[in-house]
Amino acid sequence: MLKYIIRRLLGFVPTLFVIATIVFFLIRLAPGGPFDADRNVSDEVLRNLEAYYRLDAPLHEQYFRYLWDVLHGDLGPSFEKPSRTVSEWIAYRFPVSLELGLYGLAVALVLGLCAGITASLRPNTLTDHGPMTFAMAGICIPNFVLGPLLVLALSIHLGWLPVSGWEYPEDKILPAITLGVPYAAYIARLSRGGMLEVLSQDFIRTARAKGLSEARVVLRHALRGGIQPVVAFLGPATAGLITGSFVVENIFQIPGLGSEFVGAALHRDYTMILGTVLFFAALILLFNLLVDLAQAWLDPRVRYE
Amino acid sequence: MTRPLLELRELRVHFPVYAGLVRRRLLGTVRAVDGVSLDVAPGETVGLVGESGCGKSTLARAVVRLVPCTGGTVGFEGREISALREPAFRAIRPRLQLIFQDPYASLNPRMTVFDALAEPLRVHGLADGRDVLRRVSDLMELVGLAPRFMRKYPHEFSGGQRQRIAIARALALEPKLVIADEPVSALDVSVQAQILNLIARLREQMGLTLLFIAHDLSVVHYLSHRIAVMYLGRLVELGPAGEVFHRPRHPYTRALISAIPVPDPVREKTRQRVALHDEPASPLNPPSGCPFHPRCPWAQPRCAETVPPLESCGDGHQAACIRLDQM
Amino acid sequence: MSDAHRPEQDAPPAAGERGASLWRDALVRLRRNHLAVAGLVVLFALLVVSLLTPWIAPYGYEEQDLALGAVPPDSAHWFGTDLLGRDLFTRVLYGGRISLLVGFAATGVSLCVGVLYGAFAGYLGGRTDALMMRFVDILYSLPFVIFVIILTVYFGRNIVLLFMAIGAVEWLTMARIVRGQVMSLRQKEFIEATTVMGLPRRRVLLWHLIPNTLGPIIVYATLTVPRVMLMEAFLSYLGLGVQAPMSSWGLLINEGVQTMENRPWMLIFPSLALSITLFSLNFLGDGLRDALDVRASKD
Amino acid sequence: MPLLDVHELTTHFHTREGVVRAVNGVSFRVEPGETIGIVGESGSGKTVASLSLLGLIPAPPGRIENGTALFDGVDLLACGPKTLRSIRGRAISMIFQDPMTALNPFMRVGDQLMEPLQVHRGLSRREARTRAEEMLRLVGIQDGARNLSAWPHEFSGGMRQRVMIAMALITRPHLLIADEPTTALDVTIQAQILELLARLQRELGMAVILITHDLGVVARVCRRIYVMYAGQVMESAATEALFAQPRHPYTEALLQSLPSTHVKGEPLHTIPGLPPDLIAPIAGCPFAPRCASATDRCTRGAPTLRELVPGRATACFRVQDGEL
Repeated sequence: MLKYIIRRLLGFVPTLFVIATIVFFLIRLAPGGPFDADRNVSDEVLRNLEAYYRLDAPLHEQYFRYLWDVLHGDLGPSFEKPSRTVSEWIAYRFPVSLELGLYGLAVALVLGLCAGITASLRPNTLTDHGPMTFAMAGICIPNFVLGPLLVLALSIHLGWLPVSGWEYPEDKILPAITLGVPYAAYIARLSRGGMLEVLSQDFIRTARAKGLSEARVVLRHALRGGIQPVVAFLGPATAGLITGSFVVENIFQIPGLGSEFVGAALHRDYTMILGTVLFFAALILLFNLLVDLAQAWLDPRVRYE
Repeated sequence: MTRPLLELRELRVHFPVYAGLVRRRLLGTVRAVDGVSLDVAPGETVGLVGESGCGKSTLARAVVRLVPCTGGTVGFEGREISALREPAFRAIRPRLQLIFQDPYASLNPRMTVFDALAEPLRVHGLADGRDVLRRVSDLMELVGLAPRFMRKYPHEFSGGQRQRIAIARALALEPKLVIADEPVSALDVSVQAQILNLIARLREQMGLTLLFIAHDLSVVHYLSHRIAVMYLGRLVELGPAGEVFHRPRHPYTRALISAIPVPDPVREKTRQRVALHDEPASPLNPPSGCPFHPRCPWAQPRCAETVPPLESCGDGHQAACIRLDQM
Repeated sequence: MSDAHRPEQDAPPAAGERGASLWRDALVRLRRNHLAVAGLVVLFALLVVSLLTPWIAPYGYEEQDLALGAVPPDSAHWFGTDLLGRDLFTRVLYGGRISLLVGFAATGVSLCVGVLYGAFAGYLGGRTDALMMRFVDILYSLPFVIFVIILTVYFGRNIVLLFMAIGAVEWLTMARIVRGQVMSLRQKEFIEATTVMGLPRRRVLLWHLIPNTLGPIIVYATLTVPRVMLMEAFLSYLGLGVQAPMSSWGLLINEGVQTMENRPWMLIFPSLALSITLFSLNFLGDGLRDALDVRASKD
Repeated sequence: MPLLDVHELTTHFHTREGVVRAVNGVSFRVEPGETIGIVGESGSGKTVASLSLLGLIPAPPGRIENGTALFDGVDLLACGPKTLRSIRGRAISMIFQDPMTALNPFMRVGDQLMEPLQVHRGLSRREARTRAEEMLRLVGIQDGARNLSAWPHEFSGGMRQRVMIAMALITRPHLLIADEPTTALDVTIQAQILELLARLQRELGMAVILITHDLGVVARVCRRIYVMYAGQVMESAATEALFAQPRHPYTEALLQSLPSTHVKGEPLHTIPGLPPDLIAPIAGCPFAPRCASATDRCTRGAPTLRELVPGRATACFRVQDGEL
């Protein structure tokens, strides 16, 4: 097991290398540069800036330098916001995104699993169609519509919750719901499908033939297999929750890493883009590893040795 | 004595087994077929029996090259075909056909019966134009299906009917040798009898040579001239059908025959049975010496030492047991 | 009862001489699914409306009436007007053209790339397949949203091009599905039978493999369209997609959000249009999945 | 008094394509401690009948339309789900055809084995564990402690079927329903499992219903046999009598189509045609279209199972009237 984990961790290195390469050349070959916006900069200042950020060297040299720095854990300085290095920006902004993502995940899991499992117990009845209609709505209403609607209803009209901010516990309720609902919808559908599949299998009939109560059949015999699709989905979902929170951060004015990244992309902040991409990619790899381990733990037939 | 149509010499099919997801690592080798020599004369039907995992299906697949052989040779119509490259082999394929076990999986679900039967005819230039329609009708008649149903799809037929279609498809190419890989084991008893009769009839009508594979010895006995018994990748007994069925020499064959429940309660309740303990070893890790010795009621310590070769015990009957003289 | 020499001629259990293919069966099943049929009807109507937009839109899409400003829906402006006095109904119609175009263009590209890549990898197998799939794995760990944002840097000016580019990176799941299908088909006896019959490879690929992978491909494509449309709306919402004065549903929603307290119609109508389209596509996709009996594939 | 008395059991499936009449008025009896066999080809309704008894058919679409099944004074078809649960796995156990799918792949063998004891007898884990180990030894699996913590996928098919048997018998039920218990196994393993079932049946003194398509298997193990076709019982008789002289054309044809009962070189007897489609209602005898002895009357009215002599019944007009 440990050997497997170490092997997987080592496998991250080439993957990240390929990603760094793709993204490096992609953004460097894109039209525009980091200092285009500042029209009043004189040529001399521009040259100095470029020299300072080593932008005057040939591209391949910059590439190898960058890799060298990354290998030493240095993601470089930020062009746009020189007050901190990229690493420092990530360390400063990411905890907020992480926190938001985890709340969103909690909402998604609790809502999604409850709805999906309830629906699977009596397929094609009201208790199935009800939650599943909500799930479909959750998938079809984008969160940049849902968020404002929630704000409109709960904050502006009823005044129960704050409109925006990220300080007090009550600030965090609406963003977590807005972020979590689409994922809850997916999880509901996946867990319903997974449970239906497991419940139709022979070993469930065996369990019933043993005279077990329905609750025991569902909880002890079906659940473990039924939530497999959800677990498989958790890798991409967690990554999406933590990296894809731009919209929610935007709506509720939350100082997370997502909005930082969009700004960096607009301003061609090369190091910032690369740094966040690498960081997010590493996170995704890590989550996928965790998901694989969870699947192995849930399903004894999956073996890694 | 005519030259055999099919000659297998020390045929071996070994599969490497890998483990690990990231870096694949060789775990071991499955010796699915481990040195089988067998001849099938023109017009003869040889039955090949054995339990699941003994390698009988792999052997069939190796002969028609669905899996590569890792050792030994296959001779067909007097020439060695195992060394041929694929384009040259393709010219032989029409004469060497395989009927699959599962009639539900062996027909393309999106092609009508007509398409399925016309395809091999057209591809190999055996018929064209209006001729195709006539040939397809003939083939359907031949296997006992009404030609007016040729525009139907496989899922609209029953299991037995699908197996008829599959047989017709194999016969469309006018093969010399047909290998039937458990053609009736997925079917019900009453349907099984229909298909067995059909195969027997076609064999006479078309002068087919047949390698008939099954796990049911009574089915094999009914159809075959000679029977070969396989255990863990090796032949353990080979001989005339009646001899093998009524006077088995190898302990495994004896056990196999005595394990078949006979639909005759009087005989069932009185006859002696060879009880085997345990289950077959894994072909990934076969036992030393005679592959059957861990389950054999007559085993001696020396059975674990050497692999016994097939030895003659009269009248073309051979068995691979070091205690053959005492059996 | 011995009949060895008289071939018996059985009728198949389902009588009738002309067969019903699996496609026909699927169509019958789909027609029983009312939600899917409704989705199909709505989509068809949307398609017709977007094609005819220049003729049926009551106003020009850039036609401003600054004096009027933003008014709620009335008989002259069914969906109301925006801050510049532009007719919202007209804007939603034109926005729909862009959103649908983008959705189908990107899906088309992703379909081509994904099917070819997946079929190739699955058919070749072995080392090539392992290498090709390793590359897919690597791209999978690239945060997709981020990748798309980088693409906007390139193609920000041309929305259709941008979405063809998005299609070109959104093929990963499609490739995996197709590869999985091809791999499992190769194990099937009817594909092995083509080898035994000595059929040429091209024929096997065209007549046996591809027709049998079509079901999952259709289903997945139907579900890709709404995802891409959502992605467009999301980019437009961030200000990275369609540029004014062009409109798309995402852009209109963005404008609506900014004034939702006082002019809720500006948020509600474009959101409704987008959501109804997404509903229709998803219901149709679900219906097809059931009708074609495709195993649930995760995305 | 019989242990189980099933009368006129009728189970239909209400599907979109129509009503599938899987079981149509099946009656049979099991005396304490005896082994009966239910034989039939696929689609004959033998499995649905046994699942109906324990309330295990998927509902919807399945529905028990009619019938009674008295077991120990309780009507299994009419009692509530709670009563049925207390009978399942305690007084009546069941084993299934495919040992590869019948065990829960997500639970250790021991946990599954101990479950009936914990649920029905309220034993503690430790007591249950000891009993489970004993039970494994009884079905011929040594090294109980290690095997209890193994996963099902680590076992071969034969071993899994042994585990299934241990699990079914761990509560010492009065009746075991074995639904094609050896169909998925090789013959040598089948022989072992049948031997094991026969031994346990003697030792534990339970009754067994053996459901199979294999006439050889019933000949070996059962005292009485019911032959099913198209959801009905066609013939019932003591084993020896049935094989010595079948009294229904279907049974006769079935026996004759076996390769093992046949003279080599002659064509096998076959039953022409196909089993009936159970969705379309059948007017007369369901076997009539395939029957060589059928007359007009056979397609007009449906024969019922009638006793010829005590313990011997057939559902054929012509046999009942002494014409055959």
